[in-house]
Amino acid sequence: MTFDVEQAKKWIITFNDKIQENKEYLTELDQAIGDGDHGLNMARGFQETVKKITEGKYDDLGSLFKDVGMTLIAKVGGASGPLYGTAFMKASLALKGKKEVDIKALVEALAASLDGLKVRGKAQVGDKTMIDVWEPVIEYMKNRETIHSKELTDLSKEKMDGTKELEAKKGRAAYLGKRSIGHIDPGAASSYLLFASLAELFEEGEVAQ
Amino acid sequence: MTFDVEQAKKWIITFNDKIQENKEYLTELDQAIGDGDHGLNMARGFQETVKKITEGKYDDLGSLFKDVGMTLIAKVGGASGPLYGTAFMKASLALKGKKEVDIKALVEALAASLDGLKVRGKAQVGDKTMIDVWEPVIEYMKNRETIHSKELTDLSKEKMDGTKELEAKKGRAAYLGKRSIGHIDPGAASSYLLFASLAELFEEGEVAQ
Amino acid sequence: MKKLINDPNQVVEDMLAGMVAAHSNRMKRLPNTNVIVRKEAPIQGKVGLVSGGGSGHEPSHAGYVGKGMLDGAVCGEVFTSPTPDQIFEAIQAVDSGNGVLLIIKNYTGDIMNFEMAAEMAEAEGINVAKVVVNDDVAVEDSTYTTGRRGIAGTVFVHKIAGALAEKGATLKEVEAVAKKVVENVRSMGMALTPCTVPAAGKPGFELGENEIEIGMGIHGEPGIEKTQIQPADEIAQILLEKILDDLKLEENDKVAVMINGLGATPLMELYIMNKKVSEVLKDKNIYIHETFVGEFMTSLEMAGCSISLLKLDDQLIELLDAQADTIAFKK
Amino acid sequence: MKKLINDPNQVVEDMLAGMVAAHSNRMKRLPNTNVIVRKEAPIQGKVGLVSGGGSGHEPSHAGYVGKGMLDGAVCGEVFTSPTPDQIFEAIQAVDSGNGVLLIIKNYTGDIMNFEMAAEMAEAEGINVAKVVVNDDVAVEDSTYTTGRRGIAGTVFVHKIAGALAEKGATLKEVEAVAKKVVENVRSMGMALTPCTVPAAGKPGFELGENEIEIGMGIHGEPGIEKTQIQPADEIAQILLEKILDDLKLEENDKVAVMINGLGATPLMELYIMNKKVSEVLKDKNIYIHETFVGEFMTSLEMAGCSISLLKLDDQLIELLDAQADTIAFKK
Ligand SMILES: Nc1ncnc2c1ncn2[C@@H]1O[C@H](COP(=O)(O)OP(=O)(O)O)[C@@H](O)[C@H]1O
Ligand SMILES: Nc1ncnc2c1ncn2[C@@H]1O[C@H](COP(=O)(O)OP(=O)(O)O)[C@@H](O)[C@H]1O
Ligand SMILES: [Mg+2]
Ligand SMILES: [Mg+2]
Ligand SMILES: [Mg+2]
Ligand SMILES: [Mg+2]
Repeated sequence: MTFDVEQAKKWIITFNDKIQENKEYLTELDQAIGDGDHGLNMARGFQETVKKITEGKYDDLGSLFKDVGMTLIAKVGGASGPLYGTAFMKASLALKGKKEVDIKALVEALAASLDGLKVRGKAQVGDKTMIDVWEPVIEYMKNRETIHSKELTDLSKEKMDGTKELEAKKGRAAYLGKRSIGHIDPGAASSYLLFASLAELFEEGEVAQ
Repeated sequence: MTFDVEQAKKWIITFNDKIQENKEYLTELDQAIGDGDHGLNMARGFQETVKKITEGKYDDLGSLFKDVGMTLIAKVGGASGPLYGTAFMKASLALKGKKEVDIKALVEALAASLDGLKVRGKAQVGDKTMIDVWEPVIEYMKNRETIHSKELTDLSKEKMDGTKELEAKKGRAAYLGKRSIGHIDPGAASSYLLFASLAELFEEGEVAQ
Repeated sequence: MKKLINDPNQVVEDMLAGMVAAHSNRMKRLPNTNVIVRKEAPIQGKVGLVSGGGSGHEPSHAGYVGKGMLDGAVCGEVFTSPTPDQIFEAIQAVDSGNGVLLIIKNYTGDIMNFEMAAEMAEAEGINVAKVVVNDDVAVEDSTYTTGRRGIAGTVFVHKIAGALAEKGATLKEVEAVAKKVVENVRSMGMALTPCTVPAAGKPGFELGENEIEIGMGIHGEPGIEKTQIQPADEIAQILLEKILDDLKLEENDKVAVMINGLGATPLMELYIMNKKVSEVLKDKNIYIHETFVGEFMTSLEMAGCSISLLKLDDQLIELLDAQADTIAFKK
Repeated sequence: MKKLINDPNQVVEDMLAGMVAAHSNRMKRLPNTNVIVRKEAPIQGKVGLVSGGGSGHEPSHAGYVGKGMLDGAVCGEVFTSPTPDQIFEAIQAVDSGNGVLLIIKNYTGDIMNFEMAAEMAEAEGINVAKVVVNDDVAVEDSTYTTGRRGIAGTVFVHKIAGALAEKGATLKEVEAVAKKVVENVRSMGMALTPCTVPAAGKPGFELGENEIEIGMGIHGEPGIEKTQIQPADEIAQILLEKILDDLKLEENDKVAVMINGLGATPLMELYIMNKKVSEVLKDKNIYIHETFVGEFMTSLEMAGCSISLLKLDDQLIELLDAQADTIAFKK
């Protein structure tokens, strides 16, 4: 399987659908340990993003992801705007000029996204942020010969759920200290939806690198 | 029966007891068509008044009622402060130098109070104020050979209840126009308590003028 | 009732203590009273201005004590007119021999208590004039009843009469301009939630989940009607129409606008109200000289707002623009 | 949710329209942005000051745009940091070639968005400096975590850095004095009730009938603990002790005090809080140079307050006392 502009659009559109569906849920998660806007931020940003990319014509993945990243940076705000925005900008650089790529190249681009996230947010695994989903998921994809759609979804979900036990060290939830324990991190939850949307692309169940 | 300083004190003390008991009720009446402070105002003012007059020594009714009036004017505020204050100041003038008086003289003093009330507040019978209790009650007392304790109480209560049907023309309730109909006037309710307390003095049931 | 207070019966006392502690460079409290006066009162050669009323409307009125506005403010119990002796103390403290103007909001209690104080002052040979503010168009104006209430428009009276007094005008002149403001100012308010007088311990009235009260008084006196919540634009229009009906403005008239928060309304919402107000006035070719948005005359923690319009002429403009230096109003 | 709004998703838009309509003599809105700048921006020869953050904290920050304080304020969605492109617009609009200081409250989102904007500005050759305000002592200060939040103390940074910039100081000097304020200001807040982000439609958290939250953040972030409501004096003491522990004041030190209302708290209650605050400081022989009581940094219609103390030296006193002419802060 290869990954092309149409599939990339589908990924973003599927993700946006899931975000809109889970807008209230994400906001509730953020009300518990943050300021209650994560669902609103993501819904606003990805709505705009989908509008932008369905109107646009793209010859390569780089320019598509650039529009995604720029729209997120300009429309979301908060912590998630720069973070998701940076992730897509980094992927865009890695995929510049590419009409379609194999999964290996896509994973490399997402690894660049992760690096961008970590530089921007200065968070590590264990800090109870979206990194707790991103890093193990990228690791999984990097090291597999084949990617199981279900494995990818399950792993992201497991890692999202895993943030529940953690004490937040970064982001707004960090102000709660130990009181952040027992709640799922909202950014981890939206990141789970991002990878679950990607997994849906891999319809056949397994994808060879 | 004659009316002396001790009886006058007893009247005020009984009235204060009733006011404290009915503080919430009076406040509720005022919440419905006013600003919800009539019980608080009366309770504050008469508490102070009782404190003042139980500490003081009085040779005549005039100086007792002067202290009552002055304390009310200085401690109550709102509409009821100047009104009740004026009432007792007027009675004090009428009873100046009097150690004890007969009921006829007391009623004359209270008639002077009523006149004072009407000058101060410019209200008439039918305006849905305390005047709707005061005027008929003073009329009743003036014209009777004997005052029945129960008749006095019943009449004041009836007149108080009668304010329910009226549309307010004076005081804060007047802002409601027709919406004031259906509620008892708080000042009429406190005035009922005033005359009911007076009636309790007339223990024997009937008082010859 | 959840409030930042110590004792429901001590709120005025504690508030005044905290206020004087905060602003002792500007104001002082007359000993054993609830009267706040300018630190340098009485000011020689100047007519004194005294206002007051029940507490719970802060920054009214002590917040307007200072250069170019009031000389003294008398603070009653919460929502209860102050007593004559207190008002009399204020009059004595601010009179420099040039007389004192009393600015009274049109409530039976206020009128009676201020009148009694004026009688006391006159007996002492102090020249006193009175102006009664009745800007609330929610209430029918009728000579048979109490007439209209005084609400947020009162602040314009403080400002303009205060500015003229500061210039050394006579009591008659200051009284005249105060009356001119009263004739030219109209207001109307609405409430989203009730408020709780601390000593009463429970809300003064009730509003349903989606209910608002149009024409609400500043002490929780009921208004014209309860309705369902509506968009801010429509609420602004309802209030404004009543005001405009009464004020009879013509094209090219100049006004000052006040969007006043009642206590719990975020500034954000007041600005949203002003958006519509400014649009409507622009549409009617009425020129807005200045807009004041904030909390000027509150009702404890009531949510809601009032709109006031003051029709201006050259004299009023000059005095509105003049310097003022008080805690709650600076120019 | 009962609010004076039109559309929950348009509140920032409507607010800014109403604000600019009210204050067009002082401020302008950059076309197609949520950026408010001084009417005469950029001011020649002056370092520009830009602050911003989520909306819902009014009068922060647009209320402080004006002479002696900010040159520009960037207004994000409610409780959401503004985006880099908007901040970049503000920077460009206020830079007169002397550089721009960004005043940022310490939240991950704010930091990242302002940093990205600074990178964009530097790429355009604009000199940018940043100061991060982290005055909230409710949160442990730790290098392993995000550190402390920025709350009401930020207003002192605007005031003092703004005063120095107005005098023509360099970017380095303005940055240095802003950092000095940050080092010397501490705050802590508490909430009686939650607030509702319009687009969320329901309160951000819950508090029981008699419950309060100590150490509350200004976006409804939970604080240190929930407790039963207590007398104002005790609440004041709890907040003050945490602040004093951290600020390490000594006898005869001079401070400025801010008693800040979070939105729905009557001024009366803020003054009641100040009574205790002023008593405690007097007892410790700490000299209060000035006290500010009012709404400076709010959280929509949250009830509650914060206390801020700024330790002063001669330079800070001079700059705090300097002229300021903004909607929400005048000197
Ligand atoms: N420093 C960081 N590094 C990585 N992710 C972070 C960081 N800070 C916050 N996040 C993520 O952002 C999410 C919150 O996003 P959002 O609510 O939209 O922004 P805000 O916190 O500004 O309101 C958190 O749940 C967390 O996953
Ligand atoms: N003009 C008036 N004449 C006679 N009684 C009046 C007048 N105005 C008000 N009252 C009486 O005062 C009562 C209200 O008193 P109170 O609530 O203590 O004062 P306020 O209305 O100032 O809050 C009314 O119920 C009415 O009986
Ligand atoms: Mg959030
Ligand atoms: Mg009353
Ligand atoms: Mg009253
Ligand atoms: Mg946020």
